[in-house]
Amino acid sequence: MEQRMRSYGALAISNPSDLVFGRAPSPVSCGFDLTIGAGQVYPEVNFTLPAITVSAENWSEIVTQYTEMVTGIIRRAVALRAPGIVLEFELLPAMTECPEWGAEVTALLHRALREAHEKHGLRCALRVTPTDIREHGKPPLLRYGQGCEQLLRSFDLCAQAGADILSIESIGGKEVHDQALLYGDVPGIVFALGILAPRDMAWLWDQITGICARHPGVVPGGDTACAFANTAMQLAHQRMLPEVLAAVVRAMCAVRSLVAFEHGAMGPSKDCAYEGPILKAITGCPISMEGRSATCAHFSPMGNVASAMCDLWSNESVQNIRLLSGSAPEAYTESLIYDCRLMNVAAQQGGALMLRDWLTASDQWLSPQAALLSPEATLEIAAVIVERKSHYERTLGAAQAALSILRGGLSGGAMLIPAKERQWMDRIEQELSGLPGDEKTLRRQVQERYAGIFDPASYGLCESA
Amino acid sequence: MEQRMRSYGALAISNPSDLVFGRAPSPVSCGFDLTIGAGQVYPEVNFTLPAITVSAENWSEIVTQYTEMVTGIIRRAVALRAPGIVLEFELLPAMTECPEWGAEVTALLHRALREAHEKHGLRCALRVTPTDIREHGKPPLLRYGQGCEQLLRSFDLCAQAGADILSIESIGGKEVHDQALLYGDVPGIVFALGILAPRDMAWLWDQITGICARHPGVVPGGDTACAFANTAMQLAHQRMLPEVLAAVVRAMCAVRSLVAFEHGAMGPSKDCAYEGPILKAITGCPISMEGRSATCAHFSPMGNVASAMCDLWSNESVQNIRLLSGSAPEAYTESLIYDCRLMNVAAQQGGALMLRDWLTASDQWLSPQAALLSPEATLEIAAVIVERKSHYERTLGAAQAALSILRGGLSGGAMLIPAKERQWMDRIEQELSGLPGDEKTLRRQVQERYAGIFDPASYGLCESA
Amino acid sequence: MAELQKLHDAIMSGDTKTAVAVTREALAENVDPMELIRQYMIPAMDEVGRLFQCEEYFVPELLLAARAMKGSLELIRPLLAASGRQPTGRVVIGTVKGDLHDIGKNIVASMLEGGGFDVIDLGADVAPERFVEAIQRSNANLVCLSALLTVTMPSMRTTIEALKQAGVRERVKVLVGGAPVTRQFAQQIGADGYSESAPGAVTLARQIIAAL
Amino acid sequence: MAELQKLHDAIMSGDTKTAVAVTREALAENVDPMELIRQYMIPAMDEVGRLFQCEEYFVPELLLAARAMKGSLELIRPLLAASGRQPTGRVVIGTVKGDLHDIGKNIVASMLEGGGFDVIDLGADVAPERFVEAIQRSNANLVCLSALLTVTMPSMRTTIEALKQAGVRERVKVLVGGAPVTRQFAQQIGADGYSESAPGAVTLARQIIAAL
Ligand code: B12
Ligand code: B12
Ligand code: SF4
Ligand code: SF4
Ligand SMILES: [Zn+2]
Ligand SMILES: [Zn+2]
Ligand SMILES: [Zn+2]
Repeated sequence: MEQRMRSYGALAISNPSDLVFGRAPSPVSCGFDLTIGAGQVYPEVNFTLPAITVSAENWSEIVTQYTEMVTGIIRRAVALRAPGIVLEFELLPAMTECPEWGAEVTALLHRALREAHEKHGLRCALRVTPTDIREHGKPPLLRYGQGCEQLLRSFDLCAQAGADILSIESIGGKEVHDQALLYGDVPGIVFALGILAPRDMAWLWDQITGICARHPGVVPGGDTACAFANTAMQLAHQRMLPEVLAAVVRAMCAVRSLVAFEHGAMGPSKDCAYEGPILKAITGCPISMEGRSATCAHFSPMGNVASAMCDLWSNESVQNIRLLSGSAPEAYTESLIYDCRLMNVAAQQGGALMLRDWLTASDQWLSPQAALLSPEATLEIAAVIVERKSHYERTLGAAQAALSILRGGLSGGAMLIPAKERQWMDRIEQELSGLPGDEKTLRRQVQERYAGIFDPASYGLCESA
Repeated sequence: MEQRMRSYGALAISNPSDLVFGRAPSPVSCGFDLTIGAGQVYPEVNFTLPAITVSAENWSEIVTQYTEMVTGIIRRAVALRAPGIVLEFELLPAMTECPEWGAEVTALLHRALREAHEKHGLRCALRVTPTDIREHGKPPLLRYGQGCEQLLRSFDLCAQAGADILSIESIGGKEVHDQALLYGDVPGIVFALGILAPRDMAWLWDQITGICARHPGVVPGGDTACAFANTAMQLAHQRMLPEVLAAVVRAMCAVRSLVAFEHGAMGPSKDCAYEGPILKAITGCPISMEGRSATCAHFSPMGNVASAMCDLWSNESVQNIRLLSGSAPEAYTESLIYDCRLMNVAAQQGGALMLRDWLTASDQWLSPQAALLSPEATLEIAAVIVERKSHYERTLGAAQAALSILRGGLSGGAMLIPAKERQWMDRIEQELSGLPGDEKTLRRQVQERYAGIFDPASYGLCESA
Repeated sequence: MAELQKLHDAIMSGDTKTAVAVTREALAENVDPMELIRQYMIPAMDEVGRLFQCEEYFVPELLLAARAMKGSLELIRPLLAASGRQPTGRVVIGTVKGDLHDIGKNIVASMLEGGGFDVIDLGADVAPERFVEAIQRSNANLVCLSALLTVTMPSMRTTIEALKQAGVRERVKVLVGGAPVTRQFAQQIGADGYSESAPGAVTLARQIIAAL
Repeated sequence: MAELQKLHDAIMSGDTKTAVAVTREALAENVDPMELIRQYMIPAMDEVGRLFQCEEYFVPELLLAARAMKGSLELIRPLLAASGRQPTGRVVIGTVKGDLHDIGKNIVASMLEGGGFDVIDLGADVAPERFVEAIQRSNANLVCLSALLTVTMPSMRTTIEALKQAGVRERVKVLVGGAPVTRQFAQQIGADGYSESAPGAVTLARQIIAAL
């Protein structure tokens, strides 16, 4: 598997005017006649169950629910003449623990898409995302144990059952990150994101690309820093953490999400990875993003700018409940399609960059998290990452680049943030500059504080520590 | 009251490049420091109860529900720094039948807005829309009887309780139109829309502007052809009626919705009046529209183009249910705010017309209903209306203009519609051209067919018939 | 002799006049009314339903056909009643209390009529008692409830409870529908069936009657 | 003499070391432990809670303060227990079965601890039996259930039923929370309270304990 290892020492996209929605240097073809990143933005619809237990007794009801959802989504795509669509099936934990269940739903969705393609010519593909259930233990065991086995088996069975793209929201390093984040412990955060997470990602993505290699046509999509940066984003959203901390965490996370690509991922990256544009700039692979039409799943301070560079445009997740119009999955499919229509028409009429810039300007300085999502900020962070070698150095560099972008916004007067947030910026900056230059020293400094919380063997850290 | 009567013999906006979102020749100032149509598009959020009976026993729960909804909506507007917002409270039937209930909720919402304005400087206003409950009887009695009395009292009490804008979705002529529509009876449709409806509108809007005159600061907003054109739109959406018929009905409806302005309405017109752009071109008053972010309420073949000329941008209606992110009213508030951000940034950077044209192009030829919503089509229909004198002639003219626009789209090859729909175009065209030049003759021709279904006295038709 | 194929065609094209004329002629010639229904009228309406589902027909075509069918049936029914034969089923339909939306309900009613059901339409804003009364008076075996407002959905439950209290719940099957109604809601309130469309309502009604 | 105001300030600034040191000194000087709690510690945490709600403090400040409070309390508790005096309330908390989301639950737990409650945190993915056991063993009077997945919300109902079956439902009040949970859902499953935020959870817990 080692031959798949890629290393990114330069940007795939270095000119800001090439970093735009709908176009990626390395498009991905998959599913039924769909090519992602070759000029059009397509909707990616993700949908989930309402309040119902996933169990054997309920299984027929669950199958009915998924059938209803996919029927509604396809009906809308056909009615609105969508030029293409991706469906994402995010397994629920019980469906990964029992991989047959996940595979059964995958097969059902695959059949529905095939039929839509045959009957209506709808170009489409199915992304399948098993749950990273390795976190069950305390500390979580990542490379062995039951959770790990079930997870890998789930990938395998879903690939066989008709998945076109495999993804995951992996959690290596999260056990440490959760606690570090809540206590605002910057060295702990860097340890989790710059040392632990990349080690797990490397191992895990070798497994996933290996599975894809055994199932021709199945694309290893990408990962997301959901467990890290989206947790921080949610906490900032609830005013539990400073927005500036969430923003800096996001930038750092790009390094660990990039590891998927180093180990064979080809995109589209996961929708909830707001670090996606950085990945696109570095790898040239297409990305999925979510924002103003993911209000079903979470609120966001960057609803518009999130779409500025996307290749798929997602709703993140919506429950199968009834709205006045029809089912919520169908409703959010419609919203995504209209967003894509606008982007595609603008692109077709030569206005992609203009629309991208409006989307950016409309959010950019209203929140620190949005400020990091502009094409310029993206390239700045991406450039720092490719300049550096180790994951640890890259993580530090990304954090510093993020802070300097925020400083720029503040000093130019474009961005207004409360005094409390500014204090945190100072604090983060100070702590970062106090970190050692080499990773071993940091490990020694924090290891004790997090002893027992993580399993060194799960990160290949036993021998070398 | 007669002195309020205005007649529109020319267009307020005749240059297509003046017909754009955010700007209207006659802006409306109302509520807490809000001016509509003076350069910015604001969200208009409409929200309603989930499955719960409106009754005295449930009243405290209902008050809690409205409190929750307005709290969530304002929280989102403040968090996203919306430059302004309009709330629409559409009374449910039982709240109009018992006008005190409607007034109580109105007062509650008014207080919440006042607080938001005081505490956060949020510019805002409250639109209140009592239910047109005059339709209870068979045939419905429009100018007298209990329903009518309750309705007028509801307007009065809501104005007193803090409404800033009064609107209604009036139903005069609907009893005939419903049946005519379902049987595809074109003369019956013209009778309902061109003769009955304008007569009721004239009477009703004299009442409403009279009530506003007694409550200084309360603006008579506008009406909507919901009961006519939206019914047709829904039926076309379900493939029960041809889209071309729904499109032609929409154009005709502009004439009857214009009557509100002839009798004192000042805008913003109602969100669900997709005939709004025509009203804006003729009167110069600001309009509210709904589309791609009203997927909570209905699906639509014109989600983008609907926003091209709006001054308020609405979600039509959303139930208070829980999504993964939070409450659905809060979620849709966010979507609207992002839509408005984009439009306002584009306008600010001089790109309003370019964005308007992309929004238009992205839908225009994908459906007959969308085709009538382009700025050019709007002006074409509006021009025919102001050229003619009687409501009857105007209604016929609007229908013919609509058909000629559709023909243009077809012959240029821009629009593809199925053979079945084309047959219906021919049929509608034929029937229209067979209609008599004067309204009396038509009345004689169809009156028997609809005898007993409508009450002539309710239309002032007894003496003259 | 009456050209019976014409009856089929007249119904399909919504030509009430011809449909009634052919029926009258056939009955005068003592054609078995059941044969008229089974071989010409029902197949015509089924074909209409099929065209509607394939989106070849719109509602106007459908309603005109249903009207033609109804015209013929009005001549036939007294004969069937006299011979003790039942129509397919007898349906009481209405929009529930507090709700005035009736277009969907009207379409369902017309399609049921077109499908050979005997339909008693109570209109809109129908109180539970009125449903009970209608069932008692008519010996209906099917009740169809429609609601378009979320705030009137609870009236469906109240209506079903009223049927229980009046002791007629066992005599009828209850179907519910309307835009905000869901399969899950139908189950929760103890309805016997739900459909999201008018053709679906007819199919369901047929299945239920067949299983009686 | 111990400078007690320092205890208040140390808690507010999350300085566990100082907080513990001052407490130890005070206890050595025989200051009434209840006075320490009532006059310095609880007011400090209340102030922290207030700053948090005014968005002056973020979670890190809050958790550090709670940790300092906990450090002091650990010295005091044995004395209180010995004198027979009870802490404000004893809470069993956990994320329900099938659900691994624990951040929200952790914050609620920390804030309850900061609010002077004795908190037994069972972690995430907690089966109903484990809640029952913990209540039986600890004599808790409050149970807090958290769920973040729609598909694990039904586990809240199951857990409450398990409490009933085990005969401990009457001994405790049950609070529920987590992003997908609503006030209505809490009512439906027979919980005693719901709050959408951690500070709200503390307020609610206090009200409930006060009313016991
Ligand atoms: C047309 C319409 C009106 C017309 C009604 C015309 C009429 N005679 O029915 C008018 C303008 C009068 C009106 C008034 C109001 N309306 Co209205 N209306 C609509 C609209 C746009 C379309 C409804 C319709 O006719 N659809 C077409 C038919 C064919 O579809 P259908 O009814 O769903 O029926 C189909 C199926 O459901 C099924 N079916 C129906 N019944 C049954 C029964 C059985 C047994 C079965 C098996 C199947 C079945 O088969 C049918 C055919 O396929 C809807 C929007 C929507 N999304 O539905 C709003 C809507 C229902 N109205 C709404 C509102 C709020 C109102 C008012 C309160 C507005 C106001 N403030 O004045 C009033 C209330 C009137 C009242 N007292 O009930 C809201 C309801 C919100 C809520 N809280 O529930 C809606 C959802 C609009 C929205 N998105 O906000 N309305
Ligand atoms: C962070 C996160 C994760 C992290 C979890 C980290 C952790 N240790 O908890 C990771 C990445 C591991 C994760 C995994 C998954 N997640 Co997740 N996750 C989230 C996310 C983004 C934030 C949750 C969070 O921590 N919020 C911050 C805390 C502070 O808020 P909170 O939990 O709501 O708590 C507050 C209040 O609710 C209240 N409260 C909480 N508990 C209690 C209890 C009581 C008694 C009271 C009174 C109050 C109260 O107080 C708290 C503080 O104010 C949410 C999105 C969202 N909208 O919530 C999704 C979300 C919950 N996850 C989701 C999903 C689908 C998953 C996965 C299945 C994804 C997958 N396919 O792999 C897995 C399942 C894991 C499992 N077995 O449970 C979906 C759930 C969809 C559904 N069907 O229900 C969500 C909603 C995201 C989405 N929009 O799609 N997730
Ligand atoms: S960001 Fe959203 S999609 Fe991604 S793991 Fe978190 S909850 Fe799931
Ligand atoms: S269009 Fe919508 S808002 Fe208007 S009356 Fe109809 S249902 Fe109500
Ligand atoms: Zn996701
Ligand atoms: Zn509306
Ligand atoms: Zn409205």
